[in-house]
Amino acid sequence: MISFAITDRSEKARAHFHRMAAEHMRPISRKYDDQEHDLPTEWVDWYWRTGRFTQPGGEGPSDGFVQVCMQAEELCWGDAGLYLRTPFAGLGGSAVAAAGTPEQKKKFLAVFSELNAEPAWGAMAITEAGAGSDSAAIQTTATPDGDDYVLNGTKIFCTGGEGAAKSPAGFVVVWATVDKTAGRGGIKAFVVPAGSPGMTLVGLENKLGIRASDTATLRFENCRVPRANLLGSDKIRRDDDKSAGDKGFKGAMATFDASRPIVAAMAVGVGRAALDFVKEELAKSGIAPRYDAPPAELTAMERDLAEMEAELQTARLLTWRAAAMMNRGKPNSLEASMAKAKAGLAVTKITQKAVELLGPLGYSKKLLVEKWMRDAKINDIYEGTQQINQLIVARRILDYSSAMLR
Amino acid sequence: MISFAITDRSEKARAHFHRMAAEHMRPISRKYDDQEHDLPTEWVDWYWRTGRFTQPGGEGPSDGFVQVCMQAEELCWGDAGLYLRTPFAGLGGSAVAAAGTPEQKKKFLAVFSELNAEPAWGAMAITEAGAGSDSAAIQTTATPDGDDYVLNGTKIFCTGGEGAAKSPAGFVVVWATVDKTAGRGGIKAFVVPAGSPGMTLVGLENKLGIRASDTATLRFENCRVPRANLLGSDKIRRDDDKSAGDKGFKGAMATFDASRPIVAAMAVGVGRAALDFVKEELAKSGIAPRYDAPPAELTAMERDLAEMEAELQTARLLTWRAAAMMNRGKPNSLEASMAKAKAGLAVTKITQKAVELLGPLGYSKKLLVEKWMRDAKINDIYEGTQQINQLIVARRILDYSSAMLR
Amino acid sequence: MIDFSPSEEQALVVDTVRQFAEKEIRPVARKCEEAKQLPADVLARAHELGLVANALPEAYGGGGERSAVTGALIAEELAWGDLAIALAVLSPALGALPIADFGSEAQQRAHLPGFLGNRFAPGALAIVEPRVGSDAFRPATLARRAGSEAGSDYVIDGAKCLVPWLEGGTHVIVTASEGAEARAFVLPRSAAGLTAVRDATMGVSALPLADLTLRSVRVPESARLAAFDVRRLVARGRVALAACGVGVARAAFEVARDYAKEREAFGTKIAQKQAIAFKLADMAIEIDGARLLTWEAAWKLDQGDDALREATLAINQVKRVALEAADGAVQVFGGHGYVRDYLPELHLRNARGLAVFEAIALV
Amino acid sequence: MIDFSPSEEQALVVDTVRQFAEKEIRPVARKCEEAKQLPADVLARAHELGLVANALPEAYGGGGERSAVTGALIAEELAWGDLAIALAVLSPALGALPIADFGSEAQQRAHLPGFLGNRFAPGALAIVEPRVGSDAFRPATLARRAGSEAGSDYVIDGAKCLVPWLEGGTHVIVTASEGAEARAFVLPRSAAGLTAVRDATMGVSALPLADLTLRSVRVPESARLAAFDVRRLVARGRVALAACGVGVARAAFEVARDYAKEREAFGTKIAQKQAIAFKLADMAIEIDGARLLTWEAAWKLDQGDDALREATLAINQVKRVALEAADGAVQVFGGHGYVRDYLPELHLRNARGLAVFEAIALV
Repeated sequence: MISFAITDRSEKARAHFHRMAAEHMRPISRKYDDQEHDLPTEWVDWYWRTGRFTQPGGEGPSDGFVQVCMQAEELCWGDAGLYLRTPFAGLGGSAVAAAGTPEQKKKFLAVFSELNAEPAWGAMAITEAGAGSDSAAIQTTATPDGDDYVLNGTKIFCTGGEGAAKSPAGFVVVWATVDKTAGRGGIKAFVVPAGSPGMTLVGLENKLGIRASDTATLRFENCRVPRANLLGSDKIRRDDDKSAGDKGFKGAMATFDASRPIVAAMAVGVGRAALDFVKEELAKSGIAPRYDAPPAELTAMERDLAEMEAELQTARLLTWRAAAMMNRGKPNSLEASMAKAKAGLAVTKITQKAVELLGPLGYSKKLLVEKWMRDAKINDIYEGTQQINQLIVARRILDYSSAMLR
Repeated sequence: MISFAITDRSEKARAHFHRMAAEHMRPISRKYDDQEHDLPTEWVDWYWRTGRFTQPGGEGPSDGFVQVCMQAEELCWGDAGLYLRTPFAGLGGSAVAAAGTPEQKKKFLAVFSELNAEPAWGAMAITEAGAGSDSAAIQTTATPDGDDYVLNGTKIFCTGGEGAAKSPAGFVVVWATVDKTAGRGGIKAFVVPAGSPGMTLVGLENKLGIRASDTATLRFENCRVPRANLLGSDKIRRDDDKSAGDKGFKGAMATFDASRPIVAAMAVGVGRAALDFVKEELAKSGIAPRYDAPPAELTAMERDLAEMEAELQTARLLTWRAAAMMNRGKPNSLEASMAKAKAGLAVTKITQKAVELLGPLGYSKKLLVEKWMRDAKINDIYEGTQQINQLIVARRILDYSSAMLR
Repeated sequence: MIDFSPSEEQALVVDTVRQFAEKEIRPVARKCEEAKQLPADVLARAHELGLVANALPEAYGGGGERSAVTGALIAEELAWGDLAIALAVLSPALGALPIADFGSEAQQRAHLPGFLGNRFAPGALAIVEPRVGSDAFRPATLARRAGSEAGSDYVIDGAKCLVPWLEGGTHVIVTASEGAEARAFVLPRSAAGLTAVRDATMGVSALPLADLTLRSVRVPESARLAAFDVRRLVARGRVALAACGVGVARAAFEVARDYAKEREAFGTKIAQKQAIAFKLADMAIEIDGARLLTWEAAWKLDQGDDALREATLAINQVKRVALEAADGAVQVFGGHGYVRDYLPELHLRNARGLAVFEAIALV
Repeated sequence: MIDFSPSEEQALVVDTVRQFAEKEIRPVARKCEEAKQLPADVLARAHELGLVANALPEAYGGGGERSAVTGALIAEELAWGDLAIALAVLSPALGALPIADFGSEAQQRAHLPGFLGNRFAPGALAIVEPRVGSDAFRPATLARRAGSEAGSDYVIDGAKCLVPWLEGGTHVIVTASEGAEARAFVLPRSAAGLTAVRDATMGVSALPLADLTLRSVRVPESARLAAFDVRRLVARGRVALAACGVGVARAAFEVARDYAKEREAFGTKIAQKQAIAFKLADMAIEIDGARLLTWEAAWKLDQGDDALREATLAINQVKRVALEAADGAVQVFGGHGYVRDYLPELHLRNARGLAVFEAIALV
C-alpha cells in the first residue's frame, strides 16, 4: 500500500543515528577535512568499541532496507568522509555477503559483529587506470597456481583501501580476470586478506572532498590467495555463451544494485546537511520559503529554497522506492540507478546553491557548507558516474542491450 | 575592433523595419494564426507592391550582414509566420545566389527586384519522410534524359512551398540524387519553376505555430527541368574521392551556413517580442528587474526577467558575431551553428517563461504571448534541429569528422 | 511502513481508468482538441465509472471512499489519455468536493445529490483571476456584506478566468476576499450580475474555460461555505493538478520513446544515440520522482494534514518536469513534433497550462 | 560598426598575457594553491608587463590607456592561467582605479605613484560583508561624522570579508554607509581599530583573503573619495569578475575537451560519445556567449555608461556558465576529476567563488 509512514522502530533508528552523527561526527568534521590522510581515531575507535553495539531501541516492524537508507542518510548528514572511514565491511563485505559461501561469510564477516580490540575494514577494488566506468576492461590478472590464485595488477580509487589493506582483520575484494579472452565472463572476485604478501598500499588520493575517507591505490605483485577465496564459481562464462552463468561479473553487478540505494541515501544525507543548515541560517535573517506567497512577492531566495527542498525530497523518495522494492524482493536495478543518478545530481546542485545563498559565509571554511559542496560531488562520480547511471536507465527503458546502446 | 556601436544607417534600417512590423504585421498576427491556410493578403500585397521598395534612409556605412540580421529580428518581432510568408526568394533564392550562374541568377532572381503585378516566392525542398536531419539520405532522384533532368520523389516541410510552387514567377530548389551509389556526392540542386508539370502541391502542414507560413509537401512525378536548371557542376564527387568537389551538397551546406545567422536572428525577434511585452505588462504592476537589489529582496520574477534578458542578448550577440565574421569574409560555420543552437533554445525558454510569468493572461489567446511561445519552438527544429547544431559544434571543437562523431 | 505499491483495489482502479483512457479518451482527443468540443458520450461513460462519485459521502449516495492518493492515481491515468478530457471528466469534483469539505449539512443536501445522479453533472470552481500575479490566497474579487446586520446578504464584485464551464452545469463556486479572509460562495450560473464568456487558450482547447465577470452579484449568507479553508482547497488542487501533470509527462515520454525506437537517421535508430537516449532517461527519472512527490502530498492530505508545502513542491516540480518532457518529445520528433498530426505539440501546449492553472481539478 | 575582433594592439596584449599565463602562471598554480601561498616572483614579472600601470593616468606615470574592453581581455587570459594568481596580479587595480576614478587630485598624487614604481604593489578594496545578503550598494558598515562641524573626521564601524590582503600592501579602500549613501574611504592598513585576519576559503587558496573588523576607526575627511559612485564601482567589478570567470570556464572547457579526446572507454574515445561531445559543445557555446556579454558591458563602460545592467547580466551568466563548465569538466574526468592531481576540481572550487565575490577585481 502506498504509504509514507515511517515505522516507530525506524523512526527510533533514525533518531539514534542522527544523534550519533551530531555527537560523534560533526565535532571533528573540519579537523579531518584539514588533516587529510590522518586516521580519525576519535570516530573510528569510538565506533568500533561502542558505536556499533549501541541499540536504537524501538519495537515492532522496521522499514527494512528503507531503514538502512535512513541510517546512511543520517550518518552522512553527519559527515560523508567519516562515514566512509567507519570500520565496517563496506562494499567488500556486501560482495562477500552476496556471493560468498557460508564458510567465506563466517571467515571474513564475523569480525564485524564480534568484540575485537582492533578495528577492521572491508573494501572493494575494481577500478584501474584504464578501466573507469568500463569495468569489463579490467587488466588485473588472477592466475591459478596449485591451490592458489596469483594476482597481478594495480587498482585505483579503492574506497576504504588503506584500512582494508592494513587492519589486522581487514580484506579487499579484488576483481581480476582469469581469462582475458573471455571478456566479462572471465572476471572474478577474490578476497585478499589484509597483510597478504604482494599487496602494497601505493598511496592515497588527495581529493576535492570526503577527505576523511581513504581512497587508495593498491598494487598486487604475485599476490597469492587460496582458491577458497574466490567468490562464486570458477567457471568461465564466455560472452557468447547463453547458458546460465556464474556469479562473477554479474554477482558484482548485483552488489552494485544492492549498494546503489545506500549510496544514493548517502548523497541525500550530504545534501540535507547543507539544506538544513542554509535554511536555519536564512531563517535567522527572516528568509523562509512560503508556499502561499503572492507570485509577485516570492523572493528568488525563497524559490531557491523550495526548489532545493523539492529536489532533495525527490532524490530521497526515489531512493526509498528502490529500497522498498528490495523489501518486497522485487528486482530494482532500474530504480536503483534512477535513485543514484538523481541523488548525485540533486545534491551536487543543492550544495553548490547552498554556498551561493550564504554568499561569503558559504565560501569560507569557517562553516561546513563549502565542505559539503566538495563532499557532495563524489556522488556524481563513484559507484557509477552520473553518465553510467543514465546509460543503465536508458537501456532499461528502451529495452536495449549494452551492444545496442553504448 | 571590438565595438557594439550600431552604425547610423543600420539604426535607421532597424527603425524602419520595426515600424513595418508594428504597422503591417502585428495588426494581423492573430488573424492568420487562426486562419491557418489563408494567404495573408494584407501583408503579401502590401509588401510586394510597396513594402519591398520602401527605403530606410540613412547614410554612411552599414553593419552589413549584422544589419541583415537586425532586419530579420525586427520583422520576426512583428510576426515570424508572416515573415516566412513574405514574397521573397527565400532559401531557394539563397541557393541560386550562392551556387547559380549569372544566367540562372538573372532568370530566377530578377523578379524579386522588379515591379511586377503578381507576388512571387522562392523555396528550398530538401527534407523527405525518411531524411530529416540526415540530408544525405535523400531518395528523390534526378535522371538525365536528353536536355532535361527528370525528378521523382516527395519533399516535406518545404517552407514557403505553396507560394513557390503556385505563384507565376516562383520556383523551388529541389535536392535530388543523380546517383544513389555516390552518397552525398550524388546530391544536386535543381531549380523547378512554379507550374512545372509533374510538380504537385500535396498539402500543407497543420502546425503548432508560425501558422501564417505555408509548410508544404510537394510531389515530383516525372517532373522535367532543363539541364540548365542544375545549380553548380554536374560532376559526381564520390565520398571516397579526395579531389576538389563541386558545389552540390557542399554548396547547399554553404547556403545553410549563410542562412543560419539570419534564422538565429529570426528566433531572437520572436523571443524579443515576448520579452518586451512581458516586461511592459509586469512594469504596469510595478515589477521590473533591479540590478542593484539587495540579494535577499530580489524577487523571483525579477530574476526571471534578468535571466531572460541575458539569454536573449547572448543569443543576439552570438548571432551578430557570426554575421560580423561574414562582413570580414571569415568562415563562420562553427559560429553560425553556435548562434542557431543558442537562439533556438534561448527563445524557446524565454517564450515559455513569458507565458508562465503572465499566468492566466499568458495562456489566453487574447494576448499574443501564447502564440509567440508556439512560434518560437520552430527555431529549435528547422534549418537544423538543436541536436544537429550541437553535433556540428561538437565536431568543430573536437576537430572530428562526421565519421568520428555521429 | 514506507511503501510505494498501490493496494490491490487501487491497482484495479488504475487498470480500469487506464483502459478507459486508452480506448475511450485517446481515440477522440485530437479531434476534440481541433474542434474545441468535448465528447459528451465519453463523459457520460466516464460518469458510469463513478470515479468522482466514489469519493463523495455515502449519506448522499456516494461511495464514501475518499482518498487523495487514489484520486491522484486516477487523475494521472486520465490525463495520460488527454488533459482536456481528464479535466472535464473530473470537473464534477470541482462542484462537489468543496461542498463536501467545507459546506454545511444543508448545503451538502442541496448540492451533492446532483453530482450523484445518472447523468454526468459538471461542477465549476472560480479561483484564478485575470491579472499578473493572480493569487488564490488573496482574491482580488471582493465580497462585502450588503447590510450591517448579522446574516445579511453578500455582494460580490470582481473577475475570474480559467473556470471550467461545461454544458449542463448549474452552479459555480467563487472565491472572494472579505477583508483579509478568503471566502467561498456557491452561486447559481444564472445569478444576476454574473456573466460568463468562453475564452480561447493555447492548450486544453476541448475544455470550455470561461472568463467570469461579477458585477454586484448578490447572494444570501447561506451561499457561503462557512468552513472554507483556502489553504486546504489550494493544496487539494495542486495535488490533483500535479497528478494530471505526471500523466501528461508520462504520455509525452512514452510517445517520444516509441518514436525514437522506430525512427532511423544516419543508419541507426535515433534512440541509440546517447543524446536522445539520455534525454529519455532523464525524463523517466524526473517523471518517477515527480510522481512520488505527488503521492506523498496526497498521502499527507489523507492523513488530515494541510499538506500545502508538499503539494506546492509537487506541482512546482511537475510543471517543470512535464514541460521538459513535452518539449523533449517535440525535439525527439523533430519536424514531426511541430505538426498537429502528432501528439508532442499538444503535450507541450497542455503542459504549459500546468503553470497557470490553480484548483482546476481536486482530489 | 558592430564588430567582435580585437584590435591589433589588443591582439598583441592578449597574446602576451596568454603566454605569460601559460609559461609563468600555470606551472606554479597547483603548488601555490596547495601551499596557500602566492608566487612572489611571478607577481614581480607580471608587474613588469605593466598590465595595471598601462591603465593608470599618464600624469602619474601610467600608460593612460584605460579600456575596460582591454581590461576584460587581460583578465580572461590571466584567469585562464589561474584565478587566484590572476586576482593577485590584478590587485593593484583595486587600490589604484577607485582613486583614479573617484579621487581628488591630491588623493591621486598621494596614492597612484605607489602603484607605478618598480616594485609590485598590491591594492585592497573592502566591499563584501560577512552576512547573509551582503549588499555592495548598502553597506552595513557605517560611517558617521565624529563632530557636527563641516569637514570633521569620520568614524567607521563594521566588518568586511573576502578582502585581498597581499603582502606589501599599505592601504585599503573601505566602503561604508553614511545615511543612505555609500561612501568610500582610503585607510592605511595600520589604522587604529582596524584588524585583519586571513580567512580560509574553498577556492583561490593561494590568494590571501582577509576578514576585516573596523572598530571606531577614525579617518579625516580627506580620506573620503568625494566623487565615489558605488554603481560604477560595482559595474567595473562585475565586468572584471565576469572576464575572469570566462577565463576559468575556458580553462575548464579546454582541459575537459583534451581529456575527452585522449581517454578511452568501451573501445572509443569518450569524446566520440554524444553525451560527452554535446556537453562540450554546450560549454563552448555558453562560454562564447558569456564572453560577448562581458565585452558588451565593458564596451559600454568605455562609452561612459554606467553599464550596471549589462555588467550584472554578464556576471550572472558567467557565474552559471563557469560553474557548469567546471562541473562538466569534473564529470568528463570521472574519478580523476575528483582528485587534486588534475585541474577540474580546482576549477570547480574557483568557479563557485564567482558567485560570492564582488569587486575583487576591477577594469
